[in-house]
Amino acid sequence: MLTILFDGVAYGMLLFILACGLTVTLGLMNFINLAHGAFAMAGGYVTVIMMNRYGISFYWCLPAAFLVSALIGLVLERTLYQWLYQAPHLDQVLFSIGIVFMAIAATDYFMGGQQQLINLPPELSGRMDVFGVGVGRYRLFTIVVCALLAVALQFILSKTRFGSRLRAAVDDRRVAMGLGINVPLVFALTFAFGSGLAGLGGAMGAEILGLDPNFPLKFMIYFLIVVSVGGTSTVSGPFLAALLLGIADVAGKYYVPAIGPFVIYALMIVMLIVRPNGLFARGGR
Amino acid sequence: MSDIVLETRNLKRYFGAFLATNDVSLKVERGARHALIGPNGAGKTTLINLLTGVLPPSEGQVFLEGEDITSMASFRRVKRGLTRTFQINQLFSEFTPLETVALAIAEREGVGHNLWRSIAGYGKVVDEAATLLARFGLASVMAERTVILPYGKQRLLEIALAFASKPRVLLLDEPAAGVPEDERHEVLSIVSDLPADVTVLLIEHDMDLVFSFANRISVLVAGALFTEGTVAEISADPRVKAVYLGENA
Amino acid sequence: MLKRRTLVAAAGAALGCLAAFPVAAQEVVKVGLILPMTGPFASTGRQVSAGAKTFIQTHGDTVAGKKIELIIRDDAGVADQTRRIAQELVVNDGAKVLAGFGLTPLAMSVAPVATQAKVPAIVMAAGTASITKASPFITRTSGTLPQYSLPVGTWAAQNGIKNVVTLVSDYGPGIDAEKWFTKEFKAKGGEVTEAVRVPLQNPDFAPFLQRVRDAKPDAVFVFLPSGVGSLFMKQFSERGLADAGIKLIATGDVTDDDILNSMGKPSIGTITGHFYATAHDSPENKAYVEAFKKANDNMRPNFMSVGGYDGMALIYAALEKTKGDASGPAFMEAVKGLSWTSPRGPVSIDPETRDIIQNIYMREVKEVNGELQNVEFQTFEALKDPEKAEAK
Amino acid sequence: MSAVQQETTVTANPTADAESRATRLMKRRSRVRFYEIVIWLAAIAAYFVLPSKMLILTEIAILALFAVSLDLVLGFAGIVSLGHTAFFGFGAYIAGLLALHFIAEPVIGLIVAGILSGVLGLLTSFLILRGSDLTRLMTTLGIGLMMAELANQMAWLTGGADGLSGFSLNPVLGLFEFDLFGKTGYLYCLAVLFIGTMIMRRIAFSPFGLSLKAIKGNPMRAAMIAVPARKRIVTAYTIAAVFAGMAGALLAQTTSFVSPDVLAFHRSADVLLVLVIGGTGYLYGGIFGAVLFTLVKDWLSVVTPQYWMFYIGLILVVLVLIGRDRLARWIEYLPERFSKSKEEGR
Repeated sequence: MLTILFDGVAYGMLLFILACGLTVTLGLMNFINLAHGAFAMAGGYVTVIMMNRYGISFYWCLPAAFLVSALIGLVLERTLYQWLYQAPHLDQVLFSIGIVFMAIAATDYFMGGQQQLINLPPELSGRMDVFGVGVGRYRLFTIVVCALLAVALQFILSKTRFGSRLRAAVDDRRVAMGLGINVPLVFALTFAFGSGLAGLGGAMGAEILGLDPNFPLKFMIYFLIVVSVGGTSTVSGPFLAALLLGIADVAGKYYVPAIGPFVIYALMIVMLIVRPNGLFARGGR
Repeated sequence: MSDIVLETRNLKRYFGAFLATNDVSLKVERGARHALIGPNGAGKTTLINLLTGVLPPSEGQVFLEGEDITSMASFRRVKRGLTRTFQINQLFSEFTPLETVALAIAEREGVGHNLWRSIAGYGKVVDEAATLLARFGLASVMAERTVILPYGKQRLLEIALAFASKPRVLLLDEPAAGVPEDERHEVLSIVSDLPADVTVLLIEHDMDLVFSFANRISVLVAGALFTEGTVAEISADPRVKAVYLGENA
Repeated sequence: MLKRRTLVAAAGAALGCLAAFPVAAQEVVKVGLILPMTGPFASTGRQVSAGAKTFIQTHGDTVAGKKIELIIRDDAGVADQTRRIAQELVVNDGAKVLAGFGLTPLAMSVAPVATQAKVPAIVMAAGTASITKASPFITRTSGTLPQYSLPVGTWAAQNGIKNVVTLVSDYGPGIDAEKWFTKEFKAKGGEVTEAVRVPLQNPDFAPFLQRVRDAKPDAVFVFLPSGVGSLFMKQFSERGLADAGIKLIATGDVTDDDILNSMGKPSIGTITGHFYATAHDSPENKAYVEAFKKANDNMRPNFMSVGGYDGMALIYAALEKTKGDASGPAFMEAVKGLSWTSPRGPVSIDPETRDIIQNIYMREVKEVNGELQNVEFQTFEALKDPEKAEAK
Repeated sequence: MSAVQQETTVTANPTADAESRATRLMKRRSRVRFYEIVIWLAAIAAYFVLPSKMLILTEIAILALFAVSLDLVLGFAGIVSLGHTAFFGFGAYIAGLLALHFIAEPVIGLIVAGILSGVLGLLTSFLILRGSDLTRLMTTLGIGLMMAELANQMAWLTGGADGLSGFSLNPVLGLFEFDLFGKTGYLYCLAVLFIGTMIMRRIAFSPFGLSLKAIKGNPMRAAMIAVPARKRIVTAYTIAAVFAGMAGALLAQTTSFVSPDVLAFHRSADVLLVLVIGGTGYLYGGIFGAVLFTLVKDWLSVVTPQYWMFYIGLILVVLVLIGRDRLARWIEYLPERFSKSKEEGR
């Protein structure tokens, strides 16, 4: 049963990388960005194009996916998103649904509608036994990379100057400006960083979750669950929520396949009733 | 012996580590013209928010005519006659004054939940609203959108709204704040000719307004009750002046 | 309160322009082809419409003195769109025959229209058996799940496979495949130790494959819609089920010719049962594949395209039989008992059930001069749809 | 003399004159607007002028009823919902199952579907009382997805992914047979839309409707004039669920088929887009929005069958960037100035 737990952890880690970008945009910038999946998809397609068309090795694709998605994020943030920071949540939702629709149609137009497949480098595919437990090499790779990212993200947010300036900027925009923090720049970089993370998540997820133009809509619910259950004020919240969700989803499907999907939705609704602002939200009764 | 209509016992409220309301036990008698004064940031508005259920207290209790209303929802407190005005106008920008007051009266009369007859069909409610608005000099603007009314008129509407709920206990949070000079004593005259049995707790900075209106004064400093007494006692008390000038707060 | 005045004007004008569409009807038989050209099933729409067009290119667009006009409309895989387009094609455009229907709910939603308007509806893709029962005016040129799941059961029992775990997508066609494979396999002495069902919207096969691996069967029988099949294939090999000695047998949807090449090495050796493979060697198929590739920049025709191709063949054959009379009842009467040689092999329409009778081939994925192909190695002659045969 | 005295002397006997004027003002607020008459006449004219377009008109009428029901919750009470299609789909399945197993009389099916959807709305309403807009978005989205999953799992009842079919409807009220051209279907849906909108219109101008707008406008002030916010939101959400269920039932009855797609997420997104186009808070936004949305979508799907979704997304982005309220405010000044001059004129 350890393999199930292992798969659950790998899946949870992947969900975290995909969703943590949303935590950054949603929690720290108070912007409901349902289009987060579109940036993840962008990262995935960058990897597919680089690997299949130009034969670049998978390892180079990951940073490339991060940079390209971050760039797209930056461009969109500067042109469109920045006018909507003060907009009501409904407008933000509609705006991001619009972006998702456009992303899906554009990807369908350029890349075609079918499922994209990438062939992993040999050392990442196949399985091996670690202390007698069948472990997928790729899933192990996912866990390692995601863990590193989680630690890095936590470190950046809490220890570095950029992290503190970011949290200040979100806590109170006006006060932060008063302290001389260039808030628009901080927001732009944060949004780009969040989208980059999503792109990286998309690149790594292509292997396990599959990649087609409908990716953003199909996985939107998973991102939102992680963020709503994990809360948006910390990084550790979504990390634990993603793990919880990953294991619950995999175990649910293994042990009780018939009601598998219900497990996640029920978990989310119960969580939202009990703790409207997230399971691990800091303070605030 | 006039009975106590509004009472708090060891009311406390924390904002994180900051103690905004510090163990306040206040007693307000029926029909009183009780003023609550204190320097800026003394916690006056927080206290009002606790009394009217806008904020839940961290500790302590609130009693209205002997009934414990500590955790009662605001709208139920209004039904029991405890209502307030806001320091910063809280109005419906898209409504007209007529609609706003008519709705307040409809709720008071218990027809607010009726979803069939149009509100225009309640002649009695609409007429009462019009009369009340006329009394506040708002008849000419009663069909305008509240958001485009001048601040002074909005302030009058704020008070008219409190009147519309026919309160037995009215909490006035700096009613004259921001009202232009010529309309200031207009607000005073309306407040002063409130019926005798209505208890009024007035929060105000304007000392001559307080001294000409109140018959009992409580002084709040740093969230705690500093002192209480009649107008004469408080106006003569050196410590109150000092507190205001900030010598030995 | 958004632009109330302009909204009224815009709505009025828009309603007005609707009236402008002309309605033309003369000596032409219009065939309405309704397919999911967009959305998750766009590949089905593309293949079926290409197959139908290839037939018209190779057989001309007139038959029994009538000119065939093909109207292709997109329903994006949404049932009430399919229904509305079908009704509009019949009512406004005077379509005499409806065809296409990429999914079962799309076909089911048109059944009432076919019955009420007495317009034949030819199912070219959807696979659930019960569709032809929904209306006397429905016939089918693709195939039914039970029809090509049953022979896989027979083959498995005959080739020393003792116990099997079934793994299917949790929706109509999946349940059909599971039921008929299990029934046949048990009838032939085999044993199905477990029936795993995978949610339709399923991002990850890990838990299910793990369940299969733990059950340690001789083989796993799989049914998944074509797009998802490729993802399953990769994870099947990555999880090491192949080298744990578990054979992969499935219906042809999983090794769909449209994406077989992109599946790569993991798919080699997979045994599937289906009614058509691009590599099927018959003169008709060679001509068909060549014409199809020329017209569709070398795209490989799959079983969906042959459904479209044969759908047109059925229309032409029926019109010849009725000397051009395309009225519903006459057309359906002509369709019953029709038989012709399709690129897939000899086919005929069962007079009672109006469903297709065809050969089902067992095939194995092999590498044939640089390309992955489903190479046929065994044929089950002229199989009827078992579900309706049993229900009779 | 202060302004107050001066004011009272001018209107010598304030009670008599002010009252009649006040009641007149209140009545003026809920009078029938010009655009209302136009849209209903256009809808009836369409029956005669556009015989070949019955089906798309029926689709517009159904989408309009669905949008107006959401407007009651979104435009009036300010509750954001991404799962309103849960009631639409539920109503569709109830109507389908009723016709299949019990009675195929459309009107009874419609009413029962409405009531049961209302019950579902009541049961789930306590979920939307807590938390912020985001939590409401997430909870309603969750409910919608749960219902979709339920429909797929209970294949024995709902036909699962293949949909529910095999039922046909008796003539409406025993008189009007559902014809192939969709004529009866359109009139039936139009009648239900008209009745539904009139009912919701009355509710909108009732004290209850006003209190909903108060809750949306300023929740704290609403509480301070004794508006029981939670109770009112629950009632509004239930009423909206009734009409959304009826819209779903109409779709099931006019197409005599219920596909799992009735619970799909895109319907909830589409209806939000309809309200963005038509504007919220005056009910007719749902109708105008439905007309324009359906026609634009239909026109686009003919022009670019592959990629109409791109343009829908573009419209959505542009509309939000322009700012729905800026557009609305521009419109309001126009009639305001127009009506003010009329009033002074009297």
